[in-house]
Parts: sequence; C-alpha cells; structure tokens
Amino acid sequence: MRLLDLKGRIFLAALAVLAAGAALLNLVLPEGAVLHVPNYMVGLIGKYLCFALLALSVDLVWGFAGILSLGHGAFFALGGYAMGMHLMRQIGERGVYGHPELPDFMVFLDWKELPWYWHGFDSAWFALPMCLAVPGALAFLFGWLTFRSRVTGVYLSIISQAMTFALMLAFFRNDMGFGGNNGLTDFKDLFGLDLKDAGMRAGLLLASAAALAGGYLLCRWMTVGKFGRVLVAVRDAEQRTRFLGYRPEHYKILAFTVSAMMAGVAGALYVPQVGIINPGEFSPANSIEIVIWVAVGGRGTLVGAALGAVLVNYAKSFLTGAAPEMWLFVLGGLFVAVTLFIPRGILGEIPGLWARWRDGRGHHG
Amino acid sequence: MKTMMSRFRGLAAAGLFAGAAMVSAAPAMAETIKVGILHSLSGTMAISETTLKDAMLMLIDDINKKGGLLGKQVEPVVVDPASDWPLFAEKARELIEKEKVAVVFGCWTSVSRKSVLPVFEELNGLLFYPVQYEGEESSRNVFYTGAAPNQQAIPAVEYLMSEDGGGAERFALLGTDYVYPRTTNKILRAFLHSRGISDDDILEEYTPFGHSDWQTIVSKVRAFASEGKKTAIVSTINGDANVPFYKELANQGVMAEDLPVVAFSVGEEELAGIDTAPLVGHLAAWNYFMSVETPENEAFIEKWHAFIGDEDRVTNDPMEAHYIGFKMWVQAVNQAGSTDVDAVRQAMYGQTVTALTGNTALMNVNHHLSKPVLIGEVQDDGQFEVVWETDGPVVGDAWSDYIPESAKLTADWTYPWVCGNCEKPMF
Amino acid sequence: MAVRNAIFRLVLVLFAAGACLAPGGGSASEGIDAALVLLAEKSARKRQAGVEALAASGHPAAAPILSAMVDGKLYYRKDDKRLFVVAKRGREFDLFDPVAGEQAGTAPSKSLKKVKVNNRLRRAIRKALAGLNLTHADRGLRLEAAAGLLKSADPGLRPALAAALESEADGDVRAAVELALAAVDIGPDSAPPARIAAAKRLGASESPEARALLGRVVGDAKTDAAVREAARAALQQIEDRLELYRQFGAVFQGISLGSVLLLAAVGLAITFGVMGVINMAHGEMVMVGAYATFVVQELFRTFAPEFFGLSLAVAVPAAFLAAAALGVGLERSVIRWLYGRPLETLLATWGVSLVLRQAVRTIFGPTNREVGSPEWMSGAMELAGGVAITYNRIWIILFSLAVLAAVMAVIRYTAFGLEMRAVTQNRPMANAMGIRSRKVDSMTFALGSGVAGMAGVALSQIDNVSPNLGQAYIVDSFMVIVFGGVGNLWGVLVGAMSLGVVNKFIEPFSGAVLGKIVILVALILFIQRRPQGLFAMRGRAAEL
Amino acid sequence: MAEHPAISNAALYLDGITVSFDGFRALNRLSLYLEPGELRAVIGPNGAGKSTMMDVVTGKTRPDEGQVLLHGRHDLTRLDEAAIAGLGVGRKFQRPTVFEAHSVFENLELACRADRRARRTLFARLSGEQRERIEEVLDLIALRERAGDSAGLLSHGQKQWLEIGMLLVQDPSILLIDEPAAGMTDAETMRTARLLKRIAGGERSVIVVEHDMEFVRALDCRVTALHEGAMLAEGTLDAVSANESVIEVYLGR
Repeated sequence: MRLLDLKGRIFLAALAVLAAGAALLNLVLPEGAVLHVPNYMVGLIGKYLCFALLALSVDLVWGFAGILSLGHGAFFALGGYAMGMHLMRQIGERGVYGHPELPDFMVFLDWKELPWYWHGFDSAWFALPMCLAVPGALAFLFGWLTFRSRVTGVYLSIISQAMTFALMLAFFRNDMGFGGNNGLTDFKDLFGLDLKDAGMRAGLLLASAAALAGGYLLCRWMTVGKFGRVLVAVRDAEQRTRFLGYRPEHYKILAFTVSAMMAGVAGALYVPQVGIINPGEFSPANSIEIVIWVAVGGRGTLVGAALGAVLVNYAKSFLTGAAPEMWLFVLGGLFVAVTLFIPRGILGEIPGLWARWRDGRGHHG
Repeated sequence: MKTMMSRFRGLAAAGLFAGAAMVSAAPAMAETIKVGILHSLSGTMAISETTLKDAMLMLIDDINKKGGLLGKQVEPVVVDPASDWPLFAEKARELIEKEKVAVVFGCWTSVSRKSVLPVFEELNGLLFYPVQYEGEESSRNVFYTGAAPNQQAIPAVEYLMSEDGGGAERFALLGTDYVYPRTTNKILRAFLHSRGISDDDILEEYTPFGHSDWQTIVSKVRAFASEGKKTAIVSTINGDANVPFYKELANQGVMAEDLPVVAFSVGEEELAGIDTAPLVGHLAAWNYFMSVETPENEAFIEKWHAFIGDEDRVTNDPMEAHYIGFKMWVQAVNQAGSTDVDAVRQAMYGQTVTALTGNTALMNVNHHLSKPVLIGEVQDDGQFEVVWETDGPVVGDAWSDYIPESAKLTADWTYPWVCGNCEKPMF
Repeated sequence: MAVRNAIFRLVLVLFAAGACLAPGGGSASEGIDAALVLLAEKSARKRQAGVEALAASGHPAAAPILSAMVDGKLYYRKDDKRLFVVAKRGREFDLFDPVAGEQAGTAPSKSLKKVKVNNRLRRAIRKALAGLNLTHADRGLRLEAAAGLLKSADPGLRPALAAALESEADGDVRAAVELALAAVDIGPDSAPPARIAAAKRLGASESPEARALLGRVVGDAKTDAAVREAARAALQQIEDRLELYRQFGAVFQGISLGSVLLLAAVGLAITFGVMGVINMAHGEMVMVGAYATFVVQELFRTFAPEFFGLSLAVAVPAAFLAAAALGVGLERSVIRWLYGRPLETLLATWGVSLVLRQAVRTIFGPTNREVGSPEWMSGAMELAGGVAITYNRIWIILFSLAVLAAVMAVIRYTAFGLEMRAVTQNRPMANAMGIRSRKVDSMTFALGSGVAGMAGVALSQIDNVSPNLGQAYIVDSFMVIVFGGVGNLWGVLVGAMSLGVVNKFIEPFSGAVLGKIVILVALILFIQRRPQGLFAMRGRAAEL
Repeated sequence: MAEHPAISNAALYLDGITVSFDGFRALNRLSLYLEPGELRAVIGPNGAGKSTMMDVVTGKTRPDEGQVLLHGRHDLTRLDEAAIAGLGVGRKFQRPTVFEAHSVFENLELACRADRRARRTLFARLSGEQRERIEEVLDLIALRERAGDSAGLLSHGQKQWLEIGMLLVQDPSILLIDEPAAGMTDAETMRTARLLKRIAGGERSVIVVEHDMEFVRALDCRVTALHEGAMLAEGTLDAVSANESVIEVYLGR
C-alpha cells in the first residue's frame, strides 16, 4: 500500500489550504474586509487542529491496535503541562509579585524555592523535548505494566481511566506544585514572541497544521506496512499472533508510546493557543470525548478521526453559543445516532456507500 | 440518488444540526446594546451558575421594560461555557470579538476567571465578576462585585472570637483543595497569629472537589474540638461537597453551640438541598442574605419569583452582586453617554448603588466594592438570620495585608495611578 | 402544614401539663415581667440576662418559654413587646401566650418579630433548661439535663446538683449527675483532693466533655502538681480506650463507605458484569432513583405529611420502577442494537448520559433538591470521644446488603434468573430451548437499572440530589467491578468492602486526596497481578 | 535431566505433566514422546485434556508439574508463546483463526519467517525469497486465485487451509493441529488428511487432535488415546481400538 492514497492527499491538501488560507486572510486583509478571518477564528481553528492530532493519536491505538484508551487525555494534558511550565518560566519577573524565579501561585502559597521538577523548564531546549518525553515515558511505563500482564479489552479501558483519574486528583492538589485547580495561566510569550500577537497566533496555527500533517504521515507510515498489519492482527486475534511468534505487547507498547507522544505534542500546541492548562484536562469525561470524536469520524481511518474531532468540536463551539440550553441534547443525541446508524463512522461508511452508489448506477445504466 | 439518501439513515443526525442552526438564525433586533452572559449552564458548575444567568436575564428584562439604556434595548447574549475552563476563554473571545458585546457578566470559579482574564485584557473588554474570591488580583478590565477575603473571612473569624460568637480559641480550617480556600486559610492563619493563636490550635484540612465521604474528617475535627479549648470550624468547602458535609455534621450530632461552623461558600442555594433543622445556629458570612428585611429586597424577591415562576426559589449573595454590578454599569453608561469600555470604566469609579440590604455599595478605584459584612445563622427553614453586622462598609482589598508579598502592592486604576499591582505610583 | 399544626397542638398540651404541675403562684406573670422585657431587647447581652433571670425565677412558664426560644418559636409583638409562642400558618401566625398559658388568636406575621438567639444564648438557654429540668418528673429529661450540665461545668450549679443527687433514685441519672458534679469539682475553685477525686471519676467517663475538662486541667500550668498528675493519668486512661474505639470507628466508616460503593456497583455488576454493556449512563440511573425519592417525598409532603416517615419505604420500589422503566426504554431503543459491540455501548450510553443529565436539569432545575431523612434515620450512637456510629450509615449498610442478597436470590432462585444465566452463557442454545432471549435482555437490563435506582434512594440520604450525582460514582463503580472480578457478585461485595476499609485506614495518614490516589494506583498495579480481578474465573470459562 | 539418548533425539517429549484448574485435574502426569518427522493423532472424549495438552506445549498454560522438552534441548514450560513459536512450534486452533481484516496474501506474509521484533517489523520489507515461499504455499493450499481477497470472505474450509498455510510458511519443526476436520465436508476432510500426510515427514512432526475416526483412519499413523488427563493407550488405530480400557471409556460399561 502506498503511503499517500487519494484520501490522504485530499486531507493534506485541504489541511494546507485551510491553515495557510486562514493565516493569510487573517494577517493580510484588514479587519472588516469581507474575507477577513477574525482573530478568534484563527485561535479556534488552531484548537481544532490540536484536537484532530489528539484524535489521530487515539485512532492509532484504538483503530489499529484495538487498545481503547480512556486515558489519552492524560498524555495530552502532560504535554500541555510541560509546555505550560515553560511558558510559566518565560514570564520571569513580569508576574504580579515580581519574583524572579517562582511563578505567582507559588509565591502566595509560600513556596520558598522552585521544586526540583521545575528546573530546566526555563529553557525551550529542555521543555520542548519534555512535551514528548513525559507522556511517552508514562505511556511506556503504563504499557509495560499492562500489556505484558495481558490486560486487554474493557479491563484495559477502565484502568487507563483510573490512571487519568488518579492524575487528575494529583494535579488538583496544590501541594504538587502545578497550581492546583487553577492550573497554569497568564502566559506572556513563547520564544520571546508575544502570544497575543496576531503573527504569533497565525504561526501557532501553522505549527498545529504542520504537526497534524506530520502526525498523519507518521500514523500512515506505521500502519500501511507490515507493522500496521501486525497491529491489526493483534487487534483482531491477539492469541493467534502470539502463536505466530509475535510479542503483541511489544507492538502495543511501541504504538501506545508513539501515540502518547503525539497526544503530548497536541497538548503542547494547544496550551499557548487557549492560554490555560488545568487538571480538568485529565478528567475521565474528556478522554471519553476523544474516543467519541474518533468514533464519529470513523475508527481506523485516520483522516476520519481528525475529521470527527473537528466536526464534533465545531458543533460544540457552535451549539454552546446558538443553543446554550439545548446543546447537550443535540450532542448526546448525535453520539447515540452515530453509534446506531453509522457504526463505522462518517469516513468508515463512505467506501460502502461509494460501492453501493456504483452498483446502483451499474444496474440502472 | 434519492434512494441512497433515504438508506443513509445517519443523515438524520444532520437534521439535528439544522434544527439548532434555526435557533440561532432568529433575526437580531436593530440597534441594541448587547450584554454577554458567561455562566455555565451544564457541567459541574451549572448548579450554581444557572441561577445567575436567570438573574441577569431578569435584570435586563427589567431595564428593557423601563425603556432600555441610552434609548436602545438591551439584548442579552447567553452562551454556555459548560464548566470547561478553556471553553470559557473561547466563549469570552466569541462574545467580545464576534458578538461585540458591551460588557460581560459572568464566571464563578477562580479558574474560569483566570482563564478569561487574558482575553478581556487583550481585547479591552469588561467583565463583572460576582462571586466572593481569594483576592490577589486587580485587572483594569474586571470589576469584582463579590467579596474579597477581608470582606468575608476576617470579619467572620472576628465574630467567632467575640463573646457573642462563642469566644473560639481553636480553629479547624476545612476547605476544598483549590486556590480560594488555600489563600483564604493562609490569610486567616496570619490573622490568627496576629491575635495570639498558635499553630497548635489551628487544624487545616483539604479535600478534593465533590468529596462525599466526610466521616473521617468530621470525627477528626470532633476529637480536635474535645481537647479543652473552645473550637470553631471555618469552612471554605466548595459547592457539591457541602451537602454531604452538613449531612454528616447533623448525623454525628454536632450542635452549633458546641462546635459552630462558619462557611464562606454556603448560601441559600446550597442549603436548598439539605434539611436544615439539625444545623440551626451554624453560620455563614456574606454581604447579603435573602432574609434581610428591606423594601428593595422584598421587591427584588417578588420580581424574582414572578420571573422564574417558582415561589420556592431562593436568592443569594452572588445574585445581589450582579444586581449591584448591573445597576452600577447602567449608571456608568448613562453618565458616560456611551458603552465604550474606557469611558464606562472611568465613570464606574465612585458609583454608588443602594444594595438589597439597604446599605450603600461603592465602587473603589481598585475595582472592588465597599460594602458591609453580615454574619447569618442557619434557620430551620433553610434561610439565614443576620446575627451580626460590621459597623459600616468594609473596603474590598485587592491585595491582602496578611500576605507579605502582596501587602506592599496597591491597585488603583485612576490617574495618576494606572496599575493593578504596583509598589510605586505609575503614570 | 399539618405537621406544624400537630406540633403546635403538642406544645399546647405540654404547656397545660406544665401549668398543672406548677406549684402555687399568684398572678401568672408575677416576678418574671422584668425578665420577659429583657428578652425582647436588641442587645444579646440583655437577652442573656433575661434568660438567666427567667431561669432563676423558677416560674412554671420559664422552661416552656426557654425551649420555645431555643427552637426559634418565640416572637414578640412589635407594638407592645409582648411575647408569644407562634405556629406559622402561611403569612399568619397562631399565637399562644406562654405566661397566661392560653391561645391568643392569630396575627399577621409582619406584626411580630422573632426573639433572636445566637450560639452564646443557645448555650445559656440549654444550661438554664438543664438546671430547670434536673428535677423534672420525666426520667429522660433529667438524664438529658444532667448530660447538658456536664458541658457547662458551672460552680454555681453545685448546690442544685448535690440536691438532685440526694433525691435521685434512678441509677443512670445518678451516674450522670455524679459526672456533672465531678465536672464542677475539677474546676479551679475546688480543693485539690476533691479535684483529684473528680479527675478519677472523669477518667472513667467516655464523653468528649470529660476529655475536654481534663485536657484543660493538664494544660493549665498554674494547677497543683498532684491534681495535674491525676488529670494526666485520667486522660491517658481515656485516650487508651479511645484508641480502640477509633480503630472500630475506622472499620465502621470503611464498611459504610464500602456499602455506598457496593450499592453504586451492584447494578453495574448486572448491566456490565453480566451483560457486557459498558453502561456509562449507569450513574444517571442512580440519579434517577434519587430524583424519584425526591418526587415521592414531595408527594408525601403535599398529601400525607403525617406519614413522612414512610416516604423512603415507598421511594425504594418507586425508584426501582422508575429506573427500571428507563432501563427498558434504553435497552429497547439503543442497547439492543449494540450487543456484541461492548465498546460501542460505551459511546452510545455516554450520549444517553449527557441527555439524561440535561433532561433532569431542564425538568427539576440545576440546583440541589432537598431529600429529607425520616426520624428513624437521623442521629447517631455515640461510642466515645468523637467516635459516632450514625444511624443512616447503619441503615445504608443494611440496605446495601439486602439489595445484594435480593439480587443474588433473583439470579439464583427465580425462573427469570435461570433464563438470564442461560442467555448470558449460551445465547443460541437458550434460544433453541424456547427462551425469548430478547425479552430476557430487556428484563436483565431493567433489573440492573432498577437496582441502580434503589442505590439512588440511599445516596440521596448522604449526597447531593443534583444532575451531577451520577457522575460522582461512575468511575468508582467500574473500579469496584474490575477489582472484584467481572461477572461475580461476591467479588463486588468483597471488592467494595475492602476498597472502603482500606481507604478509611489510609485516609487519616495521607489525607483524603492522596488516599484516593494511592488506592487508584494500587488498583492499577493489582490488575497487573490479577488481570481478571479478585474472583477470576479460570479454565475454559475465562476464555469467553 | 535424564540424558537418555531417546529423549535427546525426540522432537517433543512431555514428561509427567500435571495441570489443575481450581481443583480439577485437566492433565494428570501425562507423558508423551514424539519422534522427528512423525505424524501422531491424539484422540479422546471431551474433557480428556487434549486442548490443555496443546496449551501446555505452546506456552499458553503453565503446568503445575513436569516438563516439556523440544529437541531434547529447550524446556518449553519456561518460555512464553512467542518464544515457543520462534523455536518452530506452530499451532492451529479448532475454530479457524485467521486475520479476517487482512487479505489471504497478507495473512501468509505475517506468518512468514522473519524477524518478529517490533522495531524491525517497522522497517521490514518483503524479500523475494519470502514472496516465493508464499506463492508456493498458496498453491499448496489452493488459494492462489483468492490471494488478494480479504480472509474474512473465505469459506470455513478455506479458512482452515489458510491457517494451515500460515503454519507452513512459518516452516515449523512441530505442528499442533486441533480438529482440522470439524465442520468440513467429506471431500474436504479427505483432502485435508492428504495435506497433513504430505506435511509431516523429514524434520517436521505433526500432532493432530481429532474426534472423527474416519479422518484418523485416513491419516494412517500412530494414535494416542487420552482419558481424564492421562494416557490410556498408544499404538496403531486398530490396536488402540481393540484396547479394552479404550472400549470401556468410549462405549461405556
């Protein structure tokens, strides 16, 4: 199979047009022009693209390796925290208390010195790799423990949920030194560039689009080849692959770790665009939602997962403004309808539809 | 093609979208002043914030009946940030940039305020924040109409230590583990030290959000209370966790006269879910109680009941804060003759409004209100009865005097000061 | 309304009884007028003086007036400051003149003002009432009075206590009075030998007040060394006993937490454990049960307030039926199409859960709803020094075990249970034998949902009745099932109880948050050791 | 370890294997000796321990007692499934388990001898030699025409053959086959028997677990009869059928 099929090319082309177009129309055209893309749209698109990357990471493990992770929000949040810590350190003396080293929340909670795990995050060279390394390390540890013990199916889903739930409780604790419930906010700049600057926003949007494209290509590369076929084999008949001499746990750990790192990148790009990271991102409900994006778009289709994330989140953005009292009915109804009527998701159904349409035309013509 | 469409039942879902789209397509009124309402209508905070949305709708409805503002109708723009903090920021941006609202009334939790703060500062919007909070903040784009710690916590503890309050010498500080309780307790500890109470006589305990099993902690506090000195509980327990906490107190037979609890986050709404008969005598500190007998309050409650269509609904302090905030904003807009944020901000300083308690609330240059503090006792009908009141209005402190780093900071947004946290005058 | 009238009538009867027992006395208000005027004063200090004067007067009306005052039923008329005991009737008050001991018609509520009480006054009143009741004819009141005096330890009461001890015949009351005397004697006004004797007597007591009194003596550096030593020894004695009680208390609290987990999880053990449906709307079934309780109680409040004590007994079947009906609806419309696709049931039921939460928010409003506790569930059994066994927790433990037993009985001994087991073990075979498996599926799901609804009745007694109720328990419920072993009800019992007890033993050391995190991490590690849970099925069955 | 020459020559040697589940003894001191290149049929009623025996050999179940020696060198009871498969032990399940989402060709590709490590697989490409081997097996199992179809579309019998094909491209030295004839037509059954006879021989030994006596007869090999987890009789089919205890177990007292 080829790395880029028709679907993939359309996806990448659309992504490029969307990201570059939005960035250009925002920066070049004056405010008030018909085609001007307002700032808030730029931020919104950037956010959707981060979610799309997150959905992609879930699709890699769920769609191909059959690992239904109900804890992927944790990796996203850890990437986000790593980035948030860097942004926090970038504030420097500009915090309200003007402390040269400690973030504001530490100052007023009487911390005297920076905890050891905050060291190094002032340097982007350390912080950015950490956005990948921390979620990756946790995923490796979790995978090493669970996949080797052959915890699968629902058990795995539920303990992954326990993992993110435990992390949420931990990050809520102010004693942990991550700002408790308020999390990390009040970011000023990244790489010395003001986060409020329009150019910076457009840059972050483009970076998110690039990360999404990169993530897509990585997932494609991992799934079109023999490795991907082993993953699918593990998903469908794990015992069988074992008796063929494969060690499914190794494949799963690798896929899970890569996926967690992708989620971490998504989180790291998300944080500067929304301006806050807090323990709410670890909540089990968030992780369930990610899975739903993938299901809506089409499990195991990659492009579908990204599409599902954008669609559901757009619907959420739109409905929370347009129908604030009713939107949960609509969204809840949508999830039920998708599972009942288009079980393979939007993109998962298209090949079947296409075939039916072609057959139909064949019969009549 | 048609047969294919009918077979593809999934498109039914699209119909739902179309339906929702029609809701938003309702024709907007020409020439209105838009007011954004940014309160969670779903998720964990809906329990508290939905009421505030309704209160705002009532206030806006009221002003429209009286002919509007600057000759225009006021149009509420309601959105649901769904107790999701990043969504708060997104919705704030949408309200200001897309809907072009003149002002936003909203937020409850500190984290939601922290989340929208950069947005309001960047886009120079105006937010009225109606809930008591931990202080340590002053933004030129936010007016804080709830109480700062010195307007709630410190008077309450002073009362507990007084003869009437029972002369407490030992304090159990119970709170939910987030910034408001942590900061408040930090301030209280410093305050208690200043009154000669040692650390041995202070117990500090934190629980997670929505904590529902209070057996261990209530037992622990009772043991702490039976070590000789007169003890009181200071509760900064948040929202959901309060009902199980009070139910456990009642069941373990903790009587207010032996071990009183003074709470800063428990109002009439929170008590609505509890049988308060065993809790009579426990305390709360606010700037408003529904039971206050003034003509303003009676009129307000009557209007509220008529608006919401339910005689049993209660009013509470954050509602009053919105009442004060909205009235002040209207006065300021009238004075400035425009809804321009900079003009309104300047006009806000020194505005006074007769609060529902009959007292006068004054907006200070640090964007906090001056208002008196009331201590109320829980009654068996779920209401509070005022048992104590400060002599006069207390000026809300943006920066606490009890935190060394912030004691030196000043917030003043009028010329020559233009700074929310400075040590030296800024021009 | 009817309840209030009944109480009012009861108050009248008590007053009549008090008046009959009153020894002599000329004009009804003789000697207490001055005190009564003080009660209507604005200053709390003056009101306290009034309370003390009233208590000292020994007037027969004193006790009823004071108890009305502490209950918030004592009002004064704004124009003439006369005192009345009132019963609310809408915007009208029924008035009762406590001094004359007769009804005084009705008046609009606005013409009267409540005699305010604060905690300090409450303490004074309780003390005064205790003094007055020390020689009351009713044994229960005397006991309560003696226990109340233990709290105040006022040397001024020494003669009264001594006199009461003299005349007291009842053993329990004597013991209580002796303890109260000891509480007085240990005070700094007594001679050291008396104080040492008092310390010994207090050391034998288990009440928190004794501990507090002894603590005060030990902490006071000015006290005679021998007295302090005696107090320290007595305190140590109490502490040693307390340690035992605390351990017991922790076990009880653990079992009680476990029973809540058990209740929340049993329904899920059926829908998830037996049917394999990952029912994310399970929590909402619990919520529906809690709201059903609320509705039942509202009906009772409106139509039959005198039977309010029975409301929970009615709520249990009502909650079961409401949740079961919803469960049948959910099964027929959604879950039926998803059998064999467990992970997809997760998504669909998550959607259902969102809809249900919002529906409840729309119908009942977003705020908490009040669910009352009947008399027989309120209060606690005081073991010692702060360790209390609350009745509602005992009821919940019993209820959870009863629910579990009932579910087991249904599965094991009924025809439906047999069919259910047949269908879950081998669907085609069951079909072939004439079992209508679709109907059995519906019924099974209804059973699981109904049981969740019953859990809602119990949870409404200890937690918020709000749209968020269910969310608080869903993660914990799944943990319990996975820990205990899917498809095994004994596993659910053992899992829930052990999680509860372990949690309660960790909590005092680690705090509530860290305790929970420790449990979750331990659970994740446990699953590595036993991927199938505590009660795993091995052999061929495990491959299903 | 007893250095008996016969043992070190054996393709597979089971020595006193005992397995119990919750008190139930699935295998009771079972011993079995398989020569290189031998075709062996194992028969026995339900619950005799046939499947458990295969689970023990392939590493799925760890025995309570006893050891399993492969080529007299490797103690299989200490290895996991993947390692045992890597040593050349292939297993076919009773119900055909192929990867239904993959094509027939891809199924065979996954089974092909290659480095099984995850990191290596990520960069793996199919060599010409492997491709030839797959083509060869496709012919052997008569599925060349359907190489590109997804395996889920195959008939039951074809899936059985595909699974056998997957074992063959692994080039195992020992093959364990569980009831290959179940659900097959008579013609298919006979064809399968011929296929198995062709596979065994040389260095490759085959154990077939079967119920169907016609099929066992067609295999024409040594037969082991199990009962209650222990060996009842061993020998030619005729000899075993004539054994009194076998008759007792099969026909009842």
